[in-house]
Amino acid sequence: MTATETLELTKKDFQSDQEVRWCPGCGDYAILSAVQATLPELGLPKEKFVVVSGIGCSSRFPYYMNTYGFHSIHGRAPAVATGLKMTRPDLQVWVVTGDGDALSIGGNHFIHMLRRNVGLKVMLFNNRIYGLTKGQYSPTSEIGKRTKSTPLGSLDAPFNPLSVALGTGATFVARSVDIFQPHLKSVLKRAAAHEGTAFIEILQNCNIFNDKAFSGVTDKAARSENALYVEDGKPLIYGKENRRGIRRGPAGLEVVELPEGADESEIIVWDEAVRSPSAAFELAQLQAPEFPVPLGVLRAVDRPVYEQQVIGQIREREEAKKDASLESLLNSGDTWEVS
Amino acid sequence: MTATETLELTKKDFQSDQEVRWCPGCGDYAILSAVQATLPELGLPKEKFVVVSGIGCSSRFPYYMNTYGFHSIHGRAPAVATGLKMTRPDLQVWVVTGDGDALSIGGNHFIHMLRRNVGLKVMLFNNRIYGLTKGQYSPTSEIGKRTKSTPLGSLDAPFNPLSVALGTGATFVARSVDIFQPHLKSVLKRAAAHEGTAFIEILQNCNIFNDKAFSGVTDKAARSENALYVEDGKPLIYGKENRRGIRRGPAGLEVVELPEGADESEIIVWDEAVRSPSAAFELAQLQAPEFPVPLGVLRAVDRPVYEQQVIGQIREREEAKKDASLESLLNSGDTWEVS
Amino acid sequence: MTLPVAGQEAATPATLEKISDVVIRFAGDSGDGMQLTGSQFTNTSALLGNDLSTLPDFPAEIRAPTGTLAGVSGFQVRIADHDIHTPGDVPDVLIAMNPAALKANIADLKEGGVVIANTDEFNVRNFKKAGIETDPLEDGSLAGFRVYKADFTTMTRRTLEDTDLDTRSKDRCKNLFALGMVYWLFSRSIDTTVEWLKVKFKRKPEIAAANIKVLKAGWNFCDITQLFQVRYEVEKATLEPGVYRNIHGNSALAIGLVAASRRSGLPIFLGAYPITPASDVLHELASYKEFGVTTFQAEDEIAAVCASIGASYGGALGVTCSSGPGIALKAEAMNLALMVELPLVVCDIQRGGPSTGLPTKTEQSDLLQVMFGRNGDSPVPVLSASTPADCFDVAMEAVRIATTYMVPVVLLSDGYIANGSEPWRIPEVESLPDLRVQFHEDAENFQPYARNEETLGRPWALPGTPGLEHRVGGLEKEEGSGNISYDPDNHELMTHLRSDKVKRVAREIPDLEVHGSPDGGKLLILGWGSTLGAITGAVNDLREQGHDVSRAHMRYLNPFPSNVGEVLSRFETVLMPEMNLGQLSLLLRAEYLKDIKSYTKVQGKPFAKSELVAKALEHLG
Amino acid sequence: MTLPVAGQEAATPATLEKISDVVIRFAGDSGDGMQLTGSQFTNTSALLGNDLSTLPDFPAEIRAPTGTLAGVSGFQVRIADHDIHTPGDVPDVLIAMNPAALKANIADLKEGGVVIANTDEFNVRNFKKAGIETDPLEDGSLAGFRVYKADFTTMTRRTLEDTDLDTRSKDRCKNLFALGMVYWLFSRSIDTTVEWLKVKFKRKPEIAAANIKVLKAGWNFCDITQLFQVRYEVEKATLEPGVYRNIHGNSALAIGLVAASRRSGLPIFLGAYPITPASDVLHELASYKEFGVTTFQAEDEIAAVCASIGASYGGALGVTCSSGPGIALKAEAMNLALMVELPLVVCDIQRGGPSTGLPTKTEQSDLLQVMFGRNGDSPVPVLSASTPADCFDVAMEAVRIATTYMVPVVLLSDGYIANGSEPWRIPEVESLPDLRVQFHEDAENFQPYARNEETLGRPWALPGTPGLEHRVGGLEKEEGSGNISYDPDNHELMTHLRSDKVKRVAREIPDLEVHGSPDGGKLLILGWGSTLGAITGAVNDLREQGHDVSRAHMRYLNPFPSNVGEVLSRFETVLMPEMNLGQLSLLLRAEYLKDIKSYTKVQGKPFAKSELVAKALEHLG
Ligand SMILES: Cc1ncc(C[n+]2csc(CCOP(=O)(O)OP(=O)(O)O)c2C)c(N)n1
Ligand SMILES: Cc1ncc(C[n+]2csc(CCOP(=O)(O)OP(=O)(O)O)c2C)c(N)n1
Ligand code: SF4
Ligand code: SF4
Ligand SMILES: [Mg+2]
Ligand SMILES: [Mg+2]
Repeated sequence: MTATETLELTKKDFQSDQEVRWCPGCGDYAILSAVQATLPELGLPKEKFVVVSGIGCSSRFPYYMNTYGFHSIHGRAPAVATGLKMTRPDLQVWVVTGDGDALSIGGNHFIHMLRRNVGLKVMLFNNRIYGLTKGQYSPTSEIGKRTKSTPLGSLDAPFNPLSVALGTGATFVARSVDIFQPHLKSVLKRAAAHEGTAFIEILQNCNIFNDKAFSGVTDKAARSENALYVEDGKPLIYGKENRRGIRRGPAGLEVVELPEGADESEIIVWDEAVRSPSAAFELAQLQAPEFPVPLGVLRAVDRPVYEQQVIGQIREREEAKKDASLESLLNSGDTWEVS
Repeated sequence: MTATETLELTKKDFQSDQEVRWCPGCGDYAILSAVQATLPELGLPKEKFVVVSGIGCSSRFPYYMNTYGFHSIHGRAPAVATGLKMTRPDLQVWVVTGDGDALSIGGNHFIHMLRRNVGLKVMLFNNRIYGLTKGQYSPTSEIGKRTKSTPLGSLDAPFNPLSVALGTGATFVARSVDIFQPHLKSVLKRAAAHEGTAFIEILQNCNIFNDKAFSGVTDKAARSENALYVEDGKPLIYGKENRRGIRRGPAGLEVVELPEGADESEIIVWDEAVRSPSAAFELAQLQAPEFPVPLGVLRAVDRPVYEQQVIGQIREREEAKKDASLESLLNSGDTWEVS
Repeated sequence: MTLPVAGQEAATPATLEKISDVVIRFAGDSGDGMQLTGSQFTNTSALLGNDLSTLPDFPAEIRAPTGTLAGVSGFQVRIADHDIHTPGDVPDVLIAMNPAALKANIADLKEGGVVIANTDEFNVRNFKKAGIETDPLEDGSLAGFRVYKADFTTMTRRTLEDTDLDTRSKDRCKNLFALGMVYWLFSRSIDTTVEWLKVKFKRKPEIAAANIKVLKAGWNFCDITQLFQVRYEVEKATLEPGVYRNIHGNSALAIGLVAASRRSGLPIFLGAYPITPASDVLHELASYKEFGVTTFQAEDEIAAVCASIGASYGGALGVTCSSGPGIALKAEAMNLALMVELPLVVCDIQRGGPSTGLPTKTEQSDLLQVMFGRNGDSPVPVLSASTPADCFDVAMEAVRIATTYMVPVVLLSDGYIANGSEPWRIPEVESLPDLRVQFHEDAENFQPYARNEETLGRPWALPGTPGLEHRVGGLEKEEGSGNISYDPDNHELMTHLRSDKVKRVAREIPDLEVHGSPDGGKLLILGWGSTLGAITGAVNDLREQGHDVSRAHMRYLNPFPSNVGEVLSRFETVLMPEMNLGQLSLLLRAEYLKDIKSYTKVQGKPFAKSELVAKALEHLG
Repeated sequence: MTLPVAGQEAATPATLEKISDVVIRFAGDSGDGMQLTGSQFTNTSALLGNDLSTLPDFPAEIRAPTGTLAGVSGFQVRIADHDIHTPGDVPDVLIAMNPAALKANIADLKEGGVVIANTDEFNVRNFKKAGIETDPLEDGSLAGFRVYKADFTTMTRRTLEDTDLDTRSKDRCKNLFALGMVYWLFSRSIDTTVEWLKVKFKRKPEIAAANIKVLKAGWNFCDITQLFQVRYEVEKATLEPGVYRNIHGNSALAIGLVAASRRSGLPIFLGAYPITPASDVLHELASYKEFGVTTFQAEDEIAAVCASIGASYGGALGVTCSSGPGIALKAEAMNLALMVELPLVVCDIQRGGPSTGLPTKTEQSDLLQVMFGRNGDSPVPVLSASTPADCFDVAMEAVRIATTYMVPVVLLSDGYIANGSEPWRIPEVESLPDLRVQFHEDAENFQPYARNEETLGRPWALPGTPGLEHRVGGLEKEEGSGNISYDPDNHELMTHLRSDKVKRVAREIPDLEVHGSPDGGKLLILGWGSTLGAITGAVNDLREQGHDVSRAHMRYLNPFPSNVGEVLSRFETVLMPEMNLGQLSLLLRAEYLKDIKSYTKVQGKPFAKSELVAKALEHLG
């Protein structure tokens, strides 16, 4: 590949010939579009991309990408992708998963991928519902949700995907929204550049089974009121005309009103790269309506990348034992000759 | 049962007739002893206790308890126990698991049990190794660990069990040490009294495959130097002659030296019951040698208990539909008669 | 039925004609409400007393792009004035809501059959979506059929002209227009559907009103225009006297479990993880909390079955329900239940495999998985349901065996049974089997692995019972004490006991019944599960034609009824149709060394009666 | 061997006697180092050129309480001057380190056999732990045996009197004292063990020195005291010329995989989760990083197999390895590999089941699980290894089939093979099969599900190859394009293709070979897997006695070699011994309708030759 070649890639190059089969209005379309628009800009030839998914509406994603794709089984995409990336570090591997796929059946692979820091880009389409199986509550559904499987309301407290990720020691933790296209694209680019596991929770509307689940941040009005765009090195300021900020009070984070000309020195200036995950964890707890909804990259730190370490051990060993041959292996240990 | 009866229970009543088959010197003995000493004091008759375990050295535990016991399959104890507790809330169910059992193969059930807040008492025997399969590294083993499966040293960053638990929204999170008997017993008692999921990480020595893994806090000298006993309402003070404390600095928690007569007002006074898990999460990050090792109950908050809610819905519905009969169910919907 | 050929032009008043049997298929876009339309026609017919059988067919996507072939959703219903067993091989009538629906279904339609098409949708844009070059309504390709056209959409909009609904909402009513037409054609009243709409849209009366209006409009349209020259009537079937309802397989299964709970005194605990086509069992049971039912939507299938085992350990009736891929995940835990010898019912609603396969299609290909898909020698009883209503009985029987023998039992159903429906004669509660169980309570000489001499079951001793404290687990147990045992002879003994226990079930299950020539003959068609209807139809036809063909249907797949070997030996040829590559056939061949002829169909859809007739004739030579 | 009876008292110089075959069992506490002692004796004998076979046997607990029956660990080795096939039915010599070891093993000892006991441990405390009332060395219960006593512990301590070691460390050397004695008794030099100790304790020279000292002391003790009147010698076996090494089954498997990697040019990726008795494959492969091997200790078995599939997708040789319970968990993902048609090797080192079962014992009871334990019709090739060294060849063959047919292949081994060892003639590298594979690279008309006409395999097209971008997954695929397809006929076609692909393997595998009377006869003993040794021994004995008995052993369990039906038809009776309830027997009966006589043993341990002889004689009438 040469730089010129890659420069010629366009969004169209990433669209496959398969008919897109999500419900009209589904948030998945917007995410697909953002990804198809972002990948051409990464300077990699098309054949170097692989999209690995589990099962769910969201997991149909690979079929629509004109890249290599693997639609695996429910919950197991992180494991499939881990094996692939460990042996093929040259590929850029994107994992697409849903809130059920990643956090219900796939919860274990999800947390282990994060602790290992495998070089994967992970998009969790969180619609707080099981879409493909037609609307049961998911591990991110709010308590009291009435669904087919919970006619009187669900009783399980939901996971906060960001908290779960931070609890495992994740090195890159971000959140964006299906229809916030420029924001989503910028987060995707950040993820692409991160070397370890880059985890993005994408709030996604399922207009059939859980419409407006995120209207508290996606509605026109709510958006300007409740979206807190977290940016490295910038203060945590949000709301209409940036009139609110987040500071640390004696009992934890607090919202402060910032009238024109107010003193902003108390407002937390975000540092995505602190070693301890505590600050990001604290920020991730914020929820509407009491608090704004943090969006953007909450945490991005460098930690040794799993497959690089694994391959490093192999290369080192190959180097140290250059004369290892199949013959020497077969003949290792105590041998004797019969003639 | 009458109070008198239960008062008569002794440690011996909880010892089964099965030969204890751990390696001589194993930390599991101390934990068994602490549990057998604690249960008689809980005011419950013996038949009300059930111990459910997975697979591992630690998971042999039920055989040695003269209570009901279920030695299930690897990683699944939380799921088995959840089904039991949901239908039999009258039982006090203890889950025994290992670092491999709970955090490797059983990771998913572990995190879901915690988010649901099922009324189970969970003891995770963390020896940072797979004991029963003779010494492979576990998800809590430190990086670089040389084991049979990692002859050149392990590469996976370990989980911090407390962080994982807090990331899921756990309501009771504690840590103790196999051989710190009075401390362990007091934590067990606290767990017994907690209504939701009570999670205790117990640092346990595997003298065969991972001896002295916790010597940084268990050795005589280290103990007085590095054990930070976290207690509700008390300041975070530790070390020889209580000469050190933990305060919040601009970049997170800090150790301060406290010479005789020093001002202790900056030292954090622990509150185990704050709604946000952030403070506990921050504390859980502390690790020797830079920091002390927090022991005790880091978090204990009330949240609706899963099985109570589940049963509540059923009872409510039974109440509301008192006249529900099998006959009415069979005949529900549109029916017609053929004569 | 054979609809008399009639010109579309003539406007003479329609004559009423009695027919005994008709197959109707509603086909349209996933968004067109075909399942609802079909169900309404079914219910109305059921209440009229017809015998009936239904076959829904929907795409795997929630909503594939409108107008495409992938998005076509169908619902076939057969109604008759006599006892029928299948939804029919070929439709007599096809309602096509758009060109894709026509294209996807026309090949199945009976020669000379009726097409009712919504002409509004037959335009170039939709032809393109459906991959059609020219208008099939005009290009002569439907020459062999009788085609009736109506502008459903236009008519619907016109009917609702003076309502406040937006166009989209109006257009959503157009299936009711079609339904109205079909009601008219088959001389049914619209009343049942009117009542149903009122209840369904209780909170949206304007929607209810609009739908009812359009339904009537469809009916009236036929009445006024005399589009059809003939109207048909299908009379009541002469069913056994009793009270009936129309029931789907998954509903019957759920209700059967509740009935078993009531008759046993054990509360149900269902641990499940959603999966097509099993999810409805979870949904339905979740709505029966008033019967003390606990449903637990677990984090995965493993947790689901493990929680059910935990519940059984505590004295509840542990049940888990899934489809093929989920059952695969439950294997290890099913073995735990087998080893700790606790009752458990595992329902497998089979779908097209392997792997994710064809999630919305039907198949019988999990039999060998449930028989053998566990490490070690690990036999479990396996039962299968053969019709939607049969699920009720099989569910109760599964519970009976599980609690009597202290063993996990597998119940096989499939997508065809699960989503299909048929009239069900509602049983009297008192006539249902008594499933009461006795928990062990006597502490004297208590042995957790002592055995009942008859059943070889061990005592069910619940935690909480004073004096019975004991331990169970997945390691080999010493017979009697239940302590861990590594003794070689004990392992052999226990292995045989676990196997014998399952074999004992054969002692008390009914013999395999032969229909046709019970004393034997030329050809036996042997089936299991949802092939029952097609086989029954085929054998009836063949016998009417004078052929020496019999049939038998197996409900018990492990163990086999005691007389099976003997039955097989009575027939020159045994033909076994299966929707798999010959799985039960393999088991029977191994057991009886009889050269069973396997006839396989792995297309994600049931056998047609005609296919079976043809194959049988081959063997009859 | 028959050791001549000799009084213990006499102190005349020992005579040297040649024997052709002896079975020795070392037994002691888990902490006594019996595995090490046995292995050393084995290695020394191997280097001397004996043929040999070993059978370790250890408790499931890491370290059960010392002195108890549960804690007894054993190692049996048979050495011979001729070709042998099993570690022997009954030991001739038993080394008992304590009363529990004696009690647990004495029943197996040959009548008149030799017991060498460590009298230091024969005290009241240990009798109690072992559940013994009186001293067996004194109470006459060993009357039928020749008992030699020595104070191993005292002697060891005395030997190490002037070293700085603490008592515990000294006592740890006492197994070397025993080993020294046995070396003396069988006229072997201690040199190999001395060298080995020096290497093993390179970093702890004082430990090495102590062990060597004690080893010599044991040898000298016999030499000086003339405890034994006779010394024995077992001469070299006349093996095929070549270079040999002693090899364990799991080692041979690991090395075979590395060889396959080298011969195919594909890097190995092993995804595994530890489990007895499969873990050693992971351990061993983890130490072969210089061969480009990647090992991944996953979070569970599901992740392990999924990661291996991911690696295969990327062009590596994906392998996963487990035992029964772990294999159960891999079922769903194995089906994914089958559906996406990627190579994968799944090794199942079988152990006693079901559920957790008997983790450290052997069994052949996963055959039906690996054949059928997946949803849908999902055939995969299944191979089995029959001896430790055979694992090497079978591993290469599994890789060949997986990459040629683009299919997951199951390789069955078992605990007996995995932990047992035998001399292995090391092959020349050039003689190993050429396994080179061709990745697809041509973008023109690329079809991911186009098929090779011979093998029906699809092209292996790696991500990263320009122009071959395509999607795979678990939903049914359209033949050729690989796009999702719900078409009924396509599903049937693909189902048959997946099945035919596996059947095609039969075209090129060797015929089943009959040893004995190839043209047929009275009795054929048909086996598979680790029963080979016992069957071979039994058939040899029977034929020597003049019986018309033949044997054949199946390596390919799916598909069967083409001539199997024909072979079966040539024998009046076919007897099939299996360490399960008759699993392969079931498959053969179903396929060939031959009344195979199943002979089952489910005791967690291999058949004894004598058992097979007895059973065969029953059938010979
Ligand atoms: C082993 C297994 N269990 C269950 C299913 C059924 N299933 C498919 S997708 C899904 C959940 C989908 O939810 P989510 O991951 O949130 O994705 P979404 O459809 O909402 O995008 C389930 C339960 C399956 N395919 N495989
Ligand atoms: C399905 C399955 N996979 C693997 C095993 C093997 N196994 C048993 S225990 C264990 C790990 C034990 O480690 P841990 O949970 O830390 O317990 P410990 O022995 O250290 O107390 C493993 C891998 C098993 N029994 N079942
Ligand atoms: S069901 Fe929901 S998530 Fe799935 S495609 Fe439709 S709108 Fe999207
Ligand atoms: S191996 Fe370790 S954890 Fe297991 S019993 Fe022995 S000392 Fe304890
Ligand atoms: Mg979702
Ligand atoms: Mg451990």
